[in-house]
Amino acid sequence: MEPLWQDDTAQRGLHEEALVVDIAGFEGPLDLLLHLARNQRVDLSRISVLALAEQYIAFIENARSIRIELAADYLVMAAWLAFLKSRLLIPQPLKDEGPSGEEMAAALAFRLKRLEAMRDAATRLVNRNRLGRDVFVRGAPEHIPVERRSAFDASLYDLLSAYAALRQRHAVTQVTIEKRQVWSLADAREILARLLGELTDDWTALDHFLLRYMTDPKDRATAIASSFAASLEMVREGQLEVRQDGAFSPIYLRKGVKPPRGPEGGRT
Amino acid sequence: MSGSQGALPGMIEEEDGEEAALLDQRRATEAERIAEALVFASAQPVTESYIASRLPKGADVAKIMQRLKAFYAPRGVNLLQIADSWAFRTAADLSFVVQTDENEVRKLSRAALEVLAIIAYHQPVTRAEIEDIRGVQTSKGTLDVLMEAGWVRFRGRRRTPGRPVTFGTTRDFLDHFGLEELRDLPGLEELKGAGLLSGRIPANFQIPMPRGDDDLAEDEDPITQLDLEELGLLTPRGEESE
Amino acid sequence: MSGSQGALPGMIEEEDGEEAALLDQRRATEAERIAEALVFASAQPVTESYIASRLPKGADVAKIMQRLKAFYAPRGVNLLQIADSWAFRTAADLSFVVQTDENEVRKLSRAALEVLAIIAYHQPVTRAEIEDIRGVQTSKGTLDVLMEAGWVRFRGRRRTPGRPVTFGTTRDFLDHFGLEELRDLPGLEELKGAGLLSGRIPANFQIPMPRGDDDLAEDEDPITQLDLEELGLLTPRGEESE
Repeated sequence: MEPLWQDDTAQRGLHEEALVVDIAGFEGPLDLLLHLARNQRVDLSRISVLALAEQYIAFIENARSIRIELAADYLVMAAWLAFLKSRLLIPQPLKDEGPSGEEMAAALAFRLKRLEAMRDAATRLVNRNRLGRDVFVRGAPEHIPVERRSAFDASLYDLLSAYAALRQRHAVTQVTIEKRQVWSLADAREILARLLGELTDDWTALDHFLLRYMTDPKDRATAIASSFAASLEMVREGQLEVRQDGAFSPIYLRKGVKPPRGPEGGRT
Repeated sequence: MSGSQGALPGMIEEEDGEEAALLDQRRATEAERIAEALVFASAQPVTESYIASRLPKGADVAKIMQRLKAFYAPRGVNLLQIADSWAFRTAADLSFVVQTDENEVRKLSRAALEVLAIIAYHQPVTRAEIEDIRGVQTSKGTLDVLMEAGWVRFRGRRRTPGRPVTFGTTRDFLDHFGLEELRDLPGLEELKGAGLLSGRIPANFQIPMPRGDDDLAEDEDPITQLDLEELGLLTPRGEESE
Repeated sequence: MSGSQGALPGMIEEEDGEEAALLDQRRATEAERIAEALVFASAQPVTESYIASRLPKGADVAKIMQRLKAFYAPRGVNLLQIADSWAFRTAADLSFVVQTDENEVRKLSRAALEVLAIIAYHQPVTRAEIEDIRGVQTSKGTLDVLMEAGWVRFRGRRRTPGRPVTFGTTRDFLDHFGLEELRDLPGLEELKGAGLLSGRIPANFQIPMPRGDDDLAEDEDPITQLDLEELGLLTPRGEESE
């Protein structure tokens, strides 16, 4: 068996005294979740999603507490899981308010199961008898059958890589170093757009989870401002709808009615 | 040999049945020899249509190839079908003798391997779908490596808004992993049956909530902080089932 | 290995005759399979001593090879002895099937690939525009090669001073590269996503969406017979430079 992944994170219990937080070995939040799920030592279809959410959030909070920089993906997932957790624990305040905690949990478990299935498939694939390792071609071929009408050989990949390399070479590379901001409008927009994928047609109060996990308390003001501005822009484009029942009450989001606009943009 | 328009109608009439059968036999053997030579001479798989184009008119290529396949099955060199093509390959059980130090197989990163599997099982698949399954952006170079290896290709575009490009695997992919066709992908049927190859959650896919709190009845209390700690600490019962 | 034929004399004594014969038979078949695979996979003829080194101790290589030789003699592929080595070769009487493809497939040069890609993405495009994008002069031979391959055609003439000829791709181009239509060519995001374009590109960098149709652009005139003749004169064939 060719090991796909050196599972060196196995002993890294979350309740140990000296907690080592290292997400370097993980391929994104789903991977981390899958790893945590495996530690539950049950079949994925019998997993405790709630416990899993707890573990993940604890993991992320630990990472944040020792000031490890986490990719936005991990934080978005933490926000979503915190939301899921609240859905699972607290009776829902509004009747018409979107997917139940159970539905959300099932969706997550499905994604985990699917990822695990693909990982298993990859293992089985890579351990098959492979050409050049277990099975061999004719060492001294006597001819190459010409099957194409064309007398020239080139693949689409050849063509595209030649083009891309050429254009790249000639592109005027002017590097602008952006001022590092904690929450630029673009950041906020990207994160919102990603969360949008998790949203349904129903109102969802996601914003305060987002803020809780995406920012330090001191950055909260800028985060609120940026994400609110970004959400307004997305509302204008029809990708998002927002609702607020009163001042300082939670902001609800849901998918807009219009599909995302094409890349033409209008401006030149 | 359909109808009376055989290559040499005059001759056939002159001969009795036995001789005709002998001639047929000789023709079949000759066709087999040609097909054998064509495929044997090439390191790459040879398409059945190309073989057909080199055989006498009316030869039943499919049948010839099946006969050859059976003939070589017990031998040290096997005739394999790969998609619409045929190739001779050493028998897999002899890998230990044939192996030399030069035989190096491309080592793929874990990410690349995962992406390859997703493309193989879900094709045609868009990049967004791959990322949805993995829950992470595909890093630069991952798809590049797979395309350069000749295992993955641009297939076309999805007929949905935005017309995203779709990816699929190649014949070289089948050849490399010893697959006759995509249907031979290990576990494909089970995965399909379990609904794990579709984007949507299958209807029968249900996750029992821990401690039945999915049906929080009116006479039940919500879970307390204590319960939570317990949940976090305790691994749910049940044995390893993988 | 010459002389004593009994592979393992000690064992044979212990077993009764029939079983021993069966075992012998199986051993012989296995040795044959190994020898076959070794010779097949090797780029050079394989020496008998090398084959012997890979066979179970005591196997009679000379006899095995002779048996294999006899086995392949009537087939489309023969096992030949060359000095003290062995190799597979197409049966001499079938060399015509293998050798008819003397027009070898040529690999397209880098320059030709670039020009072809530019024509595909930027069509209708003039030669001056191609050179502008590539930053170098395009040699006559490059376009000739692409025309010869049947992938590039004259589309029309640009309605600008000098009325330069515009180039476009052909149906054969789409067929060869497995594209349904020109719009299937990946765009900027997709090239980036596949790792073909790196992240370091200026904001105003664009990949054109190729015109999918045969219709002439607003500033294009159709090519006339006269134009073609003129062009034929203008393009001296030969002097393939790439």
